[in-house]
Amino acid sequence: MVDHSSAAPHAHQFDDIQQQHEADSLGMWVFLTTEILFFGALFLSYGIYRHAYPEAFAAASHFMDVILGGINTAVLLGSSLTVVLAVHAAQHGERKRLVMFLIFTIILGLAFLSIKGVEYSHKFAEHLVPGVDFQYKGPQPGHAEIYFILYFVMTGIHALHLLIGVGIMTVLAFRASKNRFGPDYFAPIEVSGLYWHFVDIVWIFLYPMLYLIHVYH
Amino acid sequence: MALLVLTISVAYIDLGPYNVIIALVIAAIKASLVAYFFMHIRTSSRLTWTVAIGGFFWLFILFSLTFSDFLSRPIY
Amino acid sequence: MIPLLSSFPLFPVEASQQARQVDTLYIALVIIATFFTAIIFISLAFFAVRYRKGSKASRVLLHPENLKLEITWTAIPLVISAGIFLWSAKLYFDEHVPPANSIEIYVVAKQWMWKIEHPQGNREINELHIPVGIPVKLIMTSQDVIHSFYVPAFRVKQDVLPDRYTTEWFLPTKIGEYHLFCAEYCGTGHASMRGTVYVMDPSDYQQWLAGKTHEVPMATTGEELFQHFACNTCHQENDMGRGPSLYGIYGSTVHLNDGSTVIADQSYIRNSIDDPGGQVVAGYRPIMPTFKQQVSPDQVDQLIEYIKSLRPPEKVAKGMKQ
Amino acid sequence: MNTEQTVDYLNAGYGPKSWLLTTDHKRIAILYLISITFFFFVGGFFALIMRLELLTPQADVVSAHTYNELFSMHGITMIFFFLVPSIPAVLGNFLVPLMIGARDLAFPRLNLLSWYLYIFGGIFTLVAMLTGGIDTGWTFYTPFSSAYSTTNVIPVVTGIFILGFSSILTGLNFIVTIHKMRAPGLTWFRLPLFIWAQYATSVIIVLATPVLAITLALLGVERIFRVGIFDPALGGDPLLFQHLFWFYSHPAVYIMVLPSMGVVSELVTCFSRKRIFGYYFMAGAIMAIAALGFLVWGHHMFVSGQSVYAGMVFSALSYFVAVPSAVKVFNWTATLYKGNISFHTPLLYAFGFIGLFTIGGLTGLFLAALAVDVHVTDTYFVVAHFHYIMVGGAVMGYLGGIHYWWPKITGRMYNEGWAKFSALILFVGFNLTFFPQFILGYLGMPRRYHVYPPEFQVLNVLSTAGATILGVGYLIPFTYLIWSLRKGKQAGPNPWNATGLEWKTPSPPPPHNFDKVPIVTEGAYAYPPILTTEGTHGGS
Repeated sequence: MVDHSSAAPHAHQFDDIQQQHEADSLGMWVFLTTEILFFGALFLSYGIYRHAYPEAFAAASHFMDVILGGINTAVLLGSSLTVVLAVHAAQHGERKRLVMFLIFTIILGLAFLSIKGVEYSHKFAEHLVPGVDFQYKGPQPGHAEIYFILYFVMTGIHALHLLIGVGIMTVLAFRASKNRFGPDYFAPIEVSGLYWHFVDIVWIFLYPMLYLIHVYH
Repeated sequence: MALLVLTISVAYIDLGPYNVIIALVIAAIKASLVAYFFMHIRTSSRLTWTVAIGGFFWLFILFSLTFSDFLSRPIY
Repeated sequence: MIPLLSSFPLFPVEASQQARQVDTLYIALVIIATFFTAIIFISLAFFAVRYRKGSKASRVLLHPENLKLEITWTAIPLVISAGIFLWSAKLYFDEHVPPANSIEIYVVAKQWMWKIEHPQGNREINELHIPVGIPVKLIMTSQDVIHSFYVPAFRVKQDVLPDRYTTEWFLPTKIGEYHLFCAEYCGTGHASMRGTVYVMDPSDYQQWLAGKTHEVPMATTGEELFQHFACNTCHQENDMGRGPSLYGIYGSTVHLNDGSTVIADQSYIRNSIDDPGGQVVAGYRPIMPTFKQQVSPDQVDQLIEYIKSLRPPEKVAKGMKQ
Repeated sequence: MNTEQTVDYLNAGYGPKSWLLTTDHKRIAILYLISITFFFFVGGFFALIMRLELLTPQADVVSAHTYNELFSMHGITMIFFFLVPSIPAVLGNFLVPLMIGARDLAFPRLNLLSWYLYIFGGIFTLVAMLTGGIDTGWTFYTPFSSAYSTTNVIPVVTGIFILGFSSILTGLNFIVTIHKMRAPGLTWFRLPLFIWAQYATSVIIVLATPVLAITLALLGVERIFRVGIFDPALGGDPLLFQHLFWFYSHPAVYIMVLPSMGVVSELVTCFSRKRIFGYYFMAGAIMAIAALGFLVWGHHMFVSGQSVYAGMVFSALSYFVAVPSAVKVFNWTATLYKGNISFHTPLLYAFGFIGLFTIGGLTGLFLAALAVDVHVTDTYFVVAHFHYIMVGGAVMGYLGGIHYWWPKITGRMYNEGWAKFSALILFVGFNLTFFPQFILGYLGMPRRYHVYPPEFQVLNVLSTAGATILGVGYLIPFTYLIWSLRKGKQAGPNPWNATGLEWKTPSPPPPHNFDKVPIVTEGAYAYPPILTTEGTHGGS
């Protein structure tokens, strides 16, 4: 990620730390717009096929675990909160709280990934993995298969993003414990926080679209 | 803020059954809240607003023009 | 001069109604393009000479920016563009509305050949025989990848997609032999996926159709298939079967289970064979199995031609629904 | 002379490490210059074999399959590894910080990473193409690419995926740099149009590239797991692929040509010694092209089976893109009016650009006209059209820019006589290569054909003859530019007497660009007024 901390107060190309901070923040926002389009194309594919095969999608979504998905939503929202608190702590130079909240975030991130792993293993057990082992008993198996492909691709890429997020948070926590951040220099935390929130937002959309289709049918 | 999150998640599961539009609207509201408060859009510069909205606007372009094909296709 | 020109053409033959219309638009565009290119090139050359370094031309300039000029040269292209758009859109739309009296011919594309079947049962490969002066509608599908049915002399082209029907129509106006090309890249043999379109005098065409004596009309083959796959056990003449009657269904509006309606055209029939659960007729249960693996694209075409031939026995029977 | 003593970016460090680990935007630009030149000649080599094959109607040089691989490799190499990075990654990297008075880009390490991604993706793709081939065309249409092609589709797509990140990082870097690091006094409307063009290009890159990335990823998933995302046999829709693909690939045309437009604006003003005519309209047109360019992708799909109504919408929108392009051409021409024009090589390239882009742009109207497009799409008409835009436009602009800023980059002048000669050769060779293809296209010769009916031969021979001239034409600048590195005259900080911050620092510039942060007090192209009827020219 955008990461320019060094012993120097600000990198040579900038006039001052303020300019550097603004640049880091803008850089992350621009990066997030590319992410919007990246996931957006997936959501579009989902929308097109859901529009084409509504019944198959609804039927296939019966195989989703609404409870686990719901727990995961809560976990991620909680992790967003701990990130906010971490940024807040960094801004105020509270090193211990900063490290603590970063570690909370990491734990919640890992919790999400573990639950996701459990869900994936269920899908394998139920032979619902397209291209690997797909035996679907419901109507229109071909169209349901598209649903499961999109499910795996979308949640898989999302999980990959989260994994990267956990990696970044780990590095940040390590460096925070070495007291690298302070009220003047916390851009890496804030910027990584933006990324984390974005990953959270993606899930906020994924959950109803993938898990909650069938409820109203 | 924790309460806020909690209420929304609960409300969301309750309302989910109604239909896809409500589900998406709620997701959008929730996402906006995350963006607005957690991501500090609230206190950000106009530039940040522009960048964030720009991303979604382009997504809207992608969606609307692609669907313009798929929705009008059977009429041939 | 003349033999040279014929072996070295600069303009394609016009052999259909569309060709004439497209060419008119094309020539209008050439004139517009030449005009603007000339303006730019001449002013570039003129300014380059007149205002070359050291020339004595006056450089007194009143306004470095000129809003009126900017608006003018924004507006002029806009107006011209709008005109071209309307003209071309009209033609494009017409190209997608085949006349009701068109002959319907089925095309199945595969790597790397064109298989064509006439309703009378005549089949040909990489050749298409059609009469002059009568609109022809092609109902096309592909067995593998995307192809494109392109006859330059007719100025028509349409991609041919797998598992879907696209159509293309033209009104041939000139007897002759014309190139048929595959215009969408389709793999190793793409460049050899070519053929010839023979536009014939209608009487010659009739003779050609009759000349191949052993041909069985598509509808007849379709009827045999209909019985072979036992479609007739459920789709009976009246609505007493487990499936809806298909008599008179072609071209009619069908009400579906989910409340929507659909026109029963070739695409609908094809979808119902491939994916019967997708669009179920109101009042019927989704019990039909898919025939996707059993029925080839050619056979689907023959079934369609058969279903097309089924006229409603009595008008009354049609409105009945369970 | 005195450059011997001063430290510039070239002599600031020696040895491979000082280059491969550099974060200096100017050195990274040089790394890009070398790598894209390599890919340009690789892509050009593929093209020459193709043109050779097309000399006769039969297949006599290569087999059908090899030919299909050649045009695929030509397209992929030229578009992804030459045209898209060309001006942004070389000239943009070098000049954006210099022109806005910054010490470097906002994220220098990201910039280096972007080059590594580029070179890694490039070599990966090249190796994949040369070992297992690729025969899908650069468009990768499904289901051919996902279910039928037996070539190295997955590795090639992976290479392009990696390259996408390189593009995105460059774009992101430029956007942030231009927003946050302009010198004091350098307001948006004082920026040179080159910067506007880089900015617009970056916006396109950042918004469009991710869609290509995910589309190629989905294609890979479909191919590896044999599942249907775009394959109709498995319930997918190939048109969705085309929509997603062109959502990137149409704006990509503007990624290639907008930077050239920026370059041409610099050249025309410098050599006519005038402010650009209609600066605000020019800047506005750049942004308008960038934005409207996203609304028109469906015009690649008029015969694809897309809905007729959607086709009409896309056609109508396409004409709106034509308007700002026309405005730009008019304004460049008007800039010459009452100028004081000196014909140095860069200006010849700028003239070449304006002329060829005009033809390319106007033939774009033909393609946007639905019914005409039905006839000429997927024929040589399209091939000619986009080569006029991409080679006649983008490459001419790129070469013009290279010639214009060469003294800044290297500190040396090239041989003007040879340079003018090669510009002329390129112009002639280009037109001879591609103009006959318009006629071929209207006659109906489909693209991607290695064998063709005999009546198309004469025009094909002309085209091949032109391609030979063009090939030689590209070797000449390559030679004299390298020669100039050792033997060229010292250029001095401002050999063209141009305005712009990049000329206010020595050539080659010192590692941190400016000894003192410049303060800007006037708009771009503030050339002194040219004196009146006496004809005495008012160069400073």
